[in-house]
Amino acid sequence: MSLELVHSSAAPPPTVAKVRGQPLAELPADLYIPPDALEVFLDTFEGPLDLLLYLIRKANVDILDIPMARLTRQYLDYVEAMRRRNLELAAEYLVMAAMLMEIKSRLLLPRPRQAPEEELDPRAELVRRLLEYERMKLAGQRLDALPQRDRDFTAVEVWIEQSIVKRLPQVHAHDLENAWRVLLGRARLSRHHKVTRDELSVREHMAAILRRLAGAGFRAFTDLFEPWRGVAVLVVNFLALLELAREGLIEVTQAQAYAPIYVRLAGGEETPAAPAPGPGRD
Amino acid sequence: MLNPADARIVLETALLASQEPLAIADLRRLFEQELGADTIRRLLDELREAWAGRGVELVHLAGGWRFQTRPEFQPYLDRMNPEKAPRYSRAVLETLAIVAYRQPVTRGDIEDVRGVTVSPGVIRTLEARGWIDVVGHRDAPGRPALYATTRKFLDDLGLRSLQELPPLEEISKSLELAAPPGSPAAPATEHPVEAAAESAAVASAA
Amino acid sequence: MLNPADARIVLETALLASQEPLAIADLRRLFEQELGADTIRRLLDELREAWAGRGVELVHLAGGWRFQTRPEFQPYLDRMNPEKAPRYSRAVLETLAIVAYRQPVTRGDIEDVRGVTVSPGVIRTLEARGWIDVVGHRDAPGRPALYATTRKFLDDLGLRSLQELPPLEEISKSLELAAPPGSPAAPATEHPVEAAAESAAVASAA
Repeated sequence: MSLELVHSSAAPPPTVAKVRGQPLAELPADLYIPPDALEVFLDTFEGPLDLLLYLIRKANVDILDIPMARLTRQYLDYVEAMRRRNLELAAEYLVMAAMLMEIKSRLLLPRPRQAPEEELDPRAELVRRLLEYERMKLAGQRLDALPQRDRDFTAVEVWIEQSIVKRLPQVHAHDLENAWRVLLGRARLSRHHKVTRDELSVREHMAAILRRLAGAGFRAFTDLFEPWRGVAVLVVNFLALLELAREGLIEVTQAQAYAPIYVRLAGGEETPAAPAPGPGRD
Repeated sequence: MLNPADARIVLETALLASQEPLAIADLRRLFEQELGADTIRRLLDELREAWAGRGVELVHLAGGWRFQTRPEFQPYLDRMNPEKAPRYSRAVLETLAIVAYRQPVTRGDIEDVRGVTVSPGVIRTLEARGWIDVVGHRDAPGRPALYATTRKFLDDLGLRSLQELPPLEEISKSLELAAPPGSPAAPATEHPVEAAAESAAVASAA
Repeated sequence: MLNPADARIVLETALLASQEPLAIADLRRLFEQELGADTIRRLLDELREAWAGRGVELVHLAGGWRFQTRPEFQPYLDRMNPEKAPRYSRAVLETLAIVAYRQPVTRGDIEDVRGVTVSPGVIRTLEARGWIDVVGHRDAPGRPALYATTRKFLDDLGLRSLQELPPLEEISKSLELAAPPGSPAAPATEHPVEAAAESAAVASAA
């Protein structure tokens, strides 16, 4: 068979083959095969075993008591017909032909007297193969009859919105604690890098102020405070501004006493539209 | 800790979102092992009942549990998707049967049974479908690859194990009887069994 | 011709079986055009309501209609994902810790604390994750960028503010006690120190 996949919507049963567009509903009853039909006819067989099974079933003979002479003759007639038509004959057909003739001739030989029960019927091996092949042929049909995914049913797969997102590492706060601990131990910087809650809250505000000043040029000092968040926050915010100024990160200017105070990022000209997450700058 | 109703919704969601069957062990991870296998099994049974009468059913397969459409609804789905699922040739089906029932087998074993050369395309078709794979090599000249069916094969055919494959029993009985020649009594009674097996197969294929 | 209830089941089945959104035109093919677009739209609305309160919802997208999991259920689904969650390298974690605890900091600051060069990849990883960003530039030669942690960083770690980061006072104290102040400052003897720090971490974690 040259085709591995057969696309067909109709259930295969009766039509065995098509000859010149005409469905061939039944395999030929006897040895007469319309010449054009021979090729398709043989194509319906999966090999010599399949052809033999067909001949046996067709003749309605017992597979366990095969009339070798008749079977061999029929088989050879087919093979001969194929050769006459110059069909490319698979080697297996010829091997089988030789085997059939050998069995036939062994059946004609006189049986040895002693131990007849241990003497195997020369047909035994052929019968074993025919039965095993038929068993698997039927099993294949039964497997094909089972409901098959994508042919007879579809696996449900609801879209998962996030499933395409690359899985990202999870970090927990204690991972940072551990990382910091390792750093401290490694560099002996504990004295300089003791971080307290208070300091942390100032640092958080420092970052927030820088973020607000980014790309904004001068901003009014008072804009940087959010009075509604309470006195504690105001104080921390103020400390953050002082720290930023001390570290030279911001510039605080006042034209004259009591005039409005303005704040901008240190470094004069506007920072290039700040939080552009570009690659490292070095 | 989730209440049973919520746990059932979580189970349902995970099963609907996965096209591959999920084993109880997978499903237990949904709840960080807080639910026992028995509880999950009970919830799955509830879920299966809750889906009765719908176009989708919860089935138990070799790989675990999966929602899949009922075969009765496939004709509707086929209307939307004009591309037909492939029908396999007899060569492919017979090869599949030999691997399924006689595994592990080499290509040579398959050829012995079928009596013809097995083209590489046949094996490739089944491998590409994920239904068979190489499970080892026979310790013989050329160290031929040994093929066996996969869990996907069972899952795709709705089977929980190889034991759920259509049985071959009746035919194999006749093989045992086939051995002793010259005893024409036995074979004669065996023939109807064969014929019955064949017609059964034809009936179920129709 | 199907009754509306059956038609709804067919629609549900088709939508559950498809990962891609299905347009009304696709869905009409299910019924061989026997149902009008309006009828289908009404059935879809009914279906959407019927799925309220489940882990999967029917949504209307540009390309049509699709069932998809609700985001709230993602954490459960994530637990099942068999692939192990990746982990950040120590360089990334330490850099993140420095930015978190010492912000705003320049890359130079980070390098001072870590005692090694910080590769651009490390910073980029954290920026790409949206956990740190540039909040300004220090008025120093080269105007180095100042990094700080973002709102998303707090959200992703489940913190309301930086103050909820684990306090470090006790740790630094215990380290000060453990390590004689005059001991040679690190790099050369990096390994033993590492080991000590690590065992300290283990001890406090126990």
